[in-house]
Amino acid sequence: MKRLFPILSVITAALLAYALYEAMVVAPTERTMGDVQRIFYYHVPSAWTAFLLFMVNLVASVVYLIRRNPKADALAVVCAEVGVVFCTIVLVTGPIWARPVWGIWWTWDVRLTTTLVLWLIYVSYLVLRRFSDSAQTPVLAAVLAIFGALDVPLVYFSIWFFRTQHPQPVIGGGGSLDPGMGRVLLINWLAFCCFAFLVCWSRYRLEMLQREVEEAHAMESLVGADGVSAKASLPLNRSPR
Amino acid sequence: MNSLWAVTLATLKKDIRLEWRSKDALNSMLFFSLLVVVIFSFSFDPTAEESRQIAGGLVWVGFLFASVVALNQTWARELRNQVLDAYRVSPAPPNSLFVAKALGNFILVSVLEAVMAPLFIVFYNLRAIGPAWQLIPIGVLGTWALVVNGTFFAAVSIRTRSREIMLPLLLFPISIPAVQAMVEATRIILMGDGSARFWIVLLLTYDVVFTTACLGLFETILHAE
Amino acid sequence: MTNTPSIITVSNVIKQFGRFAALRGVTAEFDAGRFHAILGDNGAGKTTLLRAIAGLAHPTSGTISILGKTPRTACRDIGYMAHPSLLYDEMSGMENLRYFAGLYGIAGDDTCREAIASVRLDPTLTRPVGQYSQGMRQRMSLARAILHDPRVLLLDEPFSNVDVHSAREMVGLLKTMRDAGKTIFVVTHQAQLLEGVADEFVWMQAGQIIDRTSSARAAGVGPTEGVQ
Amino acid sequence: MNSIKYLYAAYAATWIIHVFYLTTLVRRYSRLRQQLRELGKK
Repeated sequence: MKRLFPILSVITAALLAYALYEAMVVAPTERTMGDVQRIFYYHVPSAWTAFLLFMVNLVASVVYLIRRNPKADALAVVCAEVGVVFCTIVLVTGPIWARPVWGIWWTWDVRLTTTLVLWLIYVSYLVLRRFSDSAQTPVLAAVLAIFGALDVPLVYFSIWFFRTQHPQPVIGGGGSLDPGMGRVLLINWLAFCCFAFLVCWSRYRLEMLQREVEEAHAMESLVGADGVSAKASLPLNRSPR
Repeated sequence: MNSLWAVTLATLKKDIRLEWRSKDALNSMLFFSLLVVVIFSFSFDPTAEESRQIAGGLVWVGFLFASVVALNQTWARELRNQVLDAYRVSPAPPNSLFVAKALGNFILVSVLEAVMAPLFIVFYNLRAIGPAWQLIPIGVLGTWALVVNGTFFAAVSIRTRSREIMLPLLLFPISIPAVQAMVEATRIILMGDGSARFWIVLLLTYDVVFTTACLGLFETILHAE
Repeated sequence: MTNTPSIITVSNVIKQFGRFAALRGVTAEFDAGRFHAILGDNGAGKTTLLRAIAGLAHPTSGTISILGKTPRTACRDIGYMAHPSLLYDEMSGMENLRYFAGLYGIAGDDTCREAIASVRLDPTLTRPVGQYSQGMRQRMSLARAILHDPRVLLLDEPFSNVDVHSAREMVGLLKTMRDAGKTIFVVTHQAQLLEGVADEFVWMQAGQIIDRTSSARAAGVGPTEGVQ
Repeated sequence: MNSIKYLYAAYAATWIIHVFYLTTLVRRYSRLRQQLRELGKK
């Protein structure tokens, strides 16, 4: 396991570099939008990765509620946090793309807006995790994750219908992708998925370390204050973890 | 099933009686909503034709803010003297507590809307061009949409630090589609601008989905400790 | 009086709140029909242990069984009284009990009236509970806890903030209930009040049970009584 | 077209956000290590 991490890091770095080369050089230039369309190769894979991470978060949350396995909860936190990072990138690169192409920073496009709502939901998820008392946090957060997941399709439909009533500039989509573009997109997605996996792995280890420290603190906290008797009996009853 | 309804009714009756004796939630909410209406009419010129366009939004955002005040009060009563623990150690079904609280809030927020709506109508000189009767199902479904998740997330936020501020932080993102549906439906009817059917169906779906989710998960929340 | 050995079994219970563990591996068996006093300093984990037995707090790890059931499924056998009254201040005693009786599926006022009378209060009092004296409120709270005639009674600090007379009256009530066959747990830091009444004194420190004695004075380790 | 600078801006923004996040992870990690060392000393 320990050896795997650096190997994977090297592979991911190479993959990211290659994907960047593909996106900048190999991919054909889009006719109407020009080079700026290449943002697509970062914007879209980031979005897909974020959605994937949120999906894993949902599954982990459900598993946690059923099994009460702390590892599932740790996985849920990790995916939510890294997902929010990728989601932020989507929301930042989206307007940077929209500005030169349509002359506006933001458009209430279905996908972009759904992503925004998703981002809001998961930010509130992270806020909840921060502000609740630790013993109950995992349960509350898992429940919120389920509510968020139920909300997303409703958000999508409401914005989709809203858009059909209020015509606005149409973003991307439509028409078929140039096969060259599709290939580059997939390569980039693969690269970003590997990258996300690495980040999640590190974050997961960090989470586990943090829990270890908390547990050590908890088991230690009263010993210093209360003197000998508690200390003497501590090793006998200490949990085997 | 029998005890489910018995406990729900008893809890609802108890809540109404307590509210009637203290009236703290009702009074603070009524005054708060009056302030919302007045401030909105200062901020958005009520005489302009454009304010008709956004009136639907104003009404519902006003209700949303006012109901957050109410929802924060819901569980405050149960936390005083830790009475909630007495419920939690009893064999009474958790969902009875949830349904009673949600119904109680529904009544409270409806009263509030009944007071606020005429003020909006007066200040903004509103009249419906579309079928006005449809505002009733929109009002009922929309209020339930706010209240059902509001009651649930108020129960979540009492388990956090700084609980008063947590409720809107959790509730608003989830409520976005419901709020959009209420606002659009109301706007369509006020402007006489086509059919509000899609939005009413969306609201209904939202209500069904989240009522089910709340009933399914409330026990988990109540006993999360 | 049936004396089944160990009505409650607590095994290796840990309750962690973030960087703080209120219980750090508690293992104990408690006999039925006895009066247990749980003693210890503030923060020793007494209240958390009681809440865990009542099913209000889930242990981070470890198990608790009451009559072979989990605390949640055994809830009809448990009466719980906390330091706060667990009553609605705005309602009268009878109104309160009527509501809580409903939660246990008990209909009719007779049970409530009996419960109030058994703690020597007047069922016809119409004053809201918020205007009771502390001693009266504690007794009304006890009436709520024994409403459904539980076999196990868990009480958290029932004597704090009340005058000595009320405290002694409360002890007397609990003694009668123990003699009627109930198993009683009292968390307190006023051990001297229970000397000669409680059958067992359980000493807690730093989230663990450090000693179990039959007299409050015989405690070798543990805090001096009545510190806080 | 001058829009190429938007392309660079977007790519740069992506990596700035990633690097920023990774930095916070590293900082959190070193803080935990520190605490673990202090715990070990006790």
